[in-house]
Amino acid sequence: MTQKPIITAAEAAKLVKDGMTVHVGGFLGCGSPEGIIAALAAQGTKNLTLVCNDTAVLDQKNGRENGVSVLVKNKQFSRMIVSHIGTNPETQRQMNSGEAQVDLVPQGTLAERIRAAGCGLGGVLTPTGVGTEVEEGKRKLEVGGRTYLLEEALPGDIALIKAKKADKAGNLVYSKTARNFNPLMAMACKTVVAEVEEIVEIGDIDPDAVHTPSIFVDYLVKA
Amino acid sequence: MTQKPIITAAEAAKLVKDGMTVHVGGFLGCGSPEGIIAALAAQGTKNLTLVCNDTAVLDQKNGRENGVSVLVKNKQFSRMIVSHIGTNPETQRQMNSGEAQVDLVPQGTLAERIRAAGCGLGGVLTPTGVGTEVEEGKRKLEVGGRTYLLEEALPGDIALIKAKKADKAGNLVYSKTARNFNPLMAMACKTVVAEVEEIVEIGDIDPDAVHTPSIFVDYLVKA
Amino acid sequence: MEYQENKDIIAKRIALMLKSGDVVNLGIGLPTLVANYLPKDVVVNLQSENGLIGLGPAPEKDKEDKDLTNAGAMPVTILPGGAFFDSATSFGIIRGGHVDATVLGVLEVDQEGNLANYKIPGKMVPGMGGAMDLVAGSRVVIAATTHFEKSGASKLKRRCSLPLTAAHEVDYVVTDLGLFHVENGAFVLKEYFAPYTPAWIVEKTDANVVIAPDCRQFTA
Amino acid sequence: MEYQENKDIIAKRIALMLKSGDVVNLGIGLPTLVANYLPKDVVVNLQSENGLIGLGPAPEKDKEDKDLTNAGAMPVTILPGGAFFDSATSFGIIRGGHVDATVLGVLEVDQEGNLANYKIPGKMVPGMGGAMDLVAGSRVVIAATTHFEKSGASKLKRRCSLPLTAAHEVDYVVTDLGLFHVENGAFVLKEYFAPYTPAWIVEKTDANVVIAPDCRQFTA
Repeated sequence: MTQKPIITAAEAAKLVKDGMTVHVGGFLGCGSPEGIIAALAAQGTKNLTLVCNDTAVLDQKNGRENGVSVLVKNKQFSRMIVSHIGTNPETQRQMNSGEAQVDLVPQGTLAERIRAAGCGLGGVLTPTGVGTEVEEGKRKLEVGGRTYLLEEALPGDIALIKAKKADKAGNLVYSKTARNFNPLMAMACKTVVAEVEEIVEIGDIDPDAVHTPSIFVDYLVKA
Repeated sequence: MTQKPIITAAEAAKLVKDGMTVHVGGFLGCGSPEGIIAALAAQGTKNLTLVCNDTAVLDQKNGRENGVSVLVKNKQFSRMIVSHIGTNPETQRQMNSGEAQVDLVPQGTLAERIRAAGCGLGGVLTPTGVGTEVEEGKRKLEVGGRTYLLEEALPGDIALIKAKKADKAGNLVYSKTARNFNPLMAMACKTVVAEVEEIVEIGDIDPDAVHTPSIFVDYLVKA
Repeated sequence: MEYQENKDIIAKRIALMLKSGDVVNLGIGLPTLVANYLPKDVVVNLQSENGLIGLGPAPEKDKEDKDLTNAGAMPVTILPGGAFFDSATSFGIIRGGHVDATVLGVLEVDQEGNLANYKIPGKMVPGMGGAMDLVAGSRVVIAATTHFEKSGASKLKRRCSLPLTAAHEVDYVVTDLGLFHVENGAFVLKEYFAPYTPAWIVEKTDANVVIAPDCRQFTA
Repeated sequence: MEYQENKDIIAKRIALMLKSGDVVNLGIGLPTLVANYLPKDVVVNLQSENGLIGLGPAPEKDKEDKDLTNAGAMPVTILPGGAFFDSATSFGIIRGGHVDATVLGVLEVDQEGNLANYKIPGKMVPGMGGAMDLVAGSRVVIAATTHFEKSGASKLKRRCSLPLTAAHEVDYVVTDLGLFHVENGAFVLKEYFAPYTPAWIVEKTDANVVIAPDCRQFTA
């Protein structure tokens, strides 16, 4: 297998251009690529569309901040497609003031829409959201007598993900609940940058234990 | 975690009743639950609907037979939903003579239909088959200017699958390309029986290395 | 009779609804308390939608693992025999009917089984997170809630006024007054908790409450 | 000029179309030969749709692993850095555009880029296996085929008469006469293989063949 370039967090941030759709791994900050996020904050790129489970934790009282919350604070997102913003009051403020568009998507629907993009599916039929505000503007289809919403694929320009370990070919292994959306986003974006805690030699990861095959990963960043 | 019953292949076969839809793992016999299949052949249950990648290998000249081919030979299937029958001339004969109904499904579509059943999705939109005979009778939808076929979920009554290793709770680890459809079928059926080469204690499998979580598995059979 | 909020009895009663081997998702807050009241011989498989089955107790102080949290971002542990998975598989488990019971809090629940718990327009919009999938996908949905709001209004409604989390999906409502089964447009009172009486519960609830023929008192 | 079937030149020419790092799926039969002609400095990632990336050469005799086969059920090996996955992920890779090139055999291919290779009604119905997904999903689809049937008819057609594997998906056709790019309803001849000449190829092919302005001879 060919080797993947190992770049710095700052170099990774440079791959993110104004106006791009950026998928960022992590669940309330657990499993987020903190190094690349910090570099992207320093770089200041604006007008991004975020795809992420949530807008992470911004708790200024207790000094607790993680994940993409710094990018929200910097107003680097003009749009956020997420399932939860309850732990980041700044997202809520920007939504209410109209400074940013926030699209709230059920978490399982978000996961499937990202996966669909990665797997070349136009979308999936989910029962989630039927009879709620979520169904507004969506096609409804009956299958086997049950009603489903058509939820469309959600691809991205670049995925910023976090793994525990990579080999130099780019095979990834995640740790515990830090896995979450990371493997899905790795399939769904044109460019994929993985921040990893450890880089091992090709052949050091059991092919049965690989979570994300190397072919999805374009660049590695050492955390 | 609670333990799962360890039963014999013959006891597993008894769970399969006349007229059931049976998902059987394996790709041309690689990763098929041979012990349970042999018991089901001995039991002789008829009128089954098979969901499987293929009808395995039946090469009487070279004495090569594996996977579900013995069940085809026994005429235990009245219907087979598979992607490939080219290595089993008996399937082709039964199809041509009208003894059995054979539905040929593109392999990736079959995988997604099984996964959809396991994941509570009504179906998926795939570009595969557009403009071919496969589109006949199916709904076509446009997403983002591209045409997709709606392919519906394909659930089963019982899954007969094969894994390398299980712990007593039912967590499964597959080996190499013997993985194939097995993890998908484990999610898609009301009852799941896994034939495994090795049964280890609870706690002996790294939770990050589990391929099929225990909650999907109802019974274990020692191969 | 005077109402006294009592979250413990809600958690205690729900704990008795779960069976060994059940896959269970407990929402944040009150539902989490259910785990404390499981009978010793009942071993349930707790699922956390951020990607694990086999959720264990909180770790000891300084034993926290940054890579091991629950859906509320709190440090947790995993029991032997547990497993981790990605978010698509996690919600495949949920949406696919592999979760036997989900227990979650409510803002409002109505006699049609509609549930509202994710949004108060113009006021609180945290997002639905995994709640919509959990309510739509779980085999049994148990709403766990104190019976009354601070204002004194009952949270059990004729019709939810807030945006719904899911329509017609709630099976049981357990409050600090009793256990209700939702059927045919009514909250059917199956059990009442002392000191409250069925008649008092019917009177104080602004919804269609029907006393089950076999309604009985439950004592924790 | 007399036609002489030559599968090697097809495989040799296709091998030069692949770049280091490409993810490539080679169909059973003639396409498999392509791997034998890759330049030493070109490292491609071979995918096998039954669930692996990093396909290696056949194992030595008696080193076969029953759990490690290719999509044709033949024993194979995996290279260091390879990975295994289930069938949904495997076809996610294929359908999702993560396969840079797929090389597969044909029964018929037409000037509209339609491909037929899975069924001869009433005669041979092996099933499409993974072919429909591979042709619909891969970035570049390369049809590898001898130019003529045994009957002498060209396999390159104006319009396929057999059931299609996929519509309008073929990008290149490489035969033992030359390399064609499919564009605007024509087989555009980009390269011809000696001893055949462009004029002869046009004459012998029962389809719209256009000689590219920069058409050149390819010598293996």
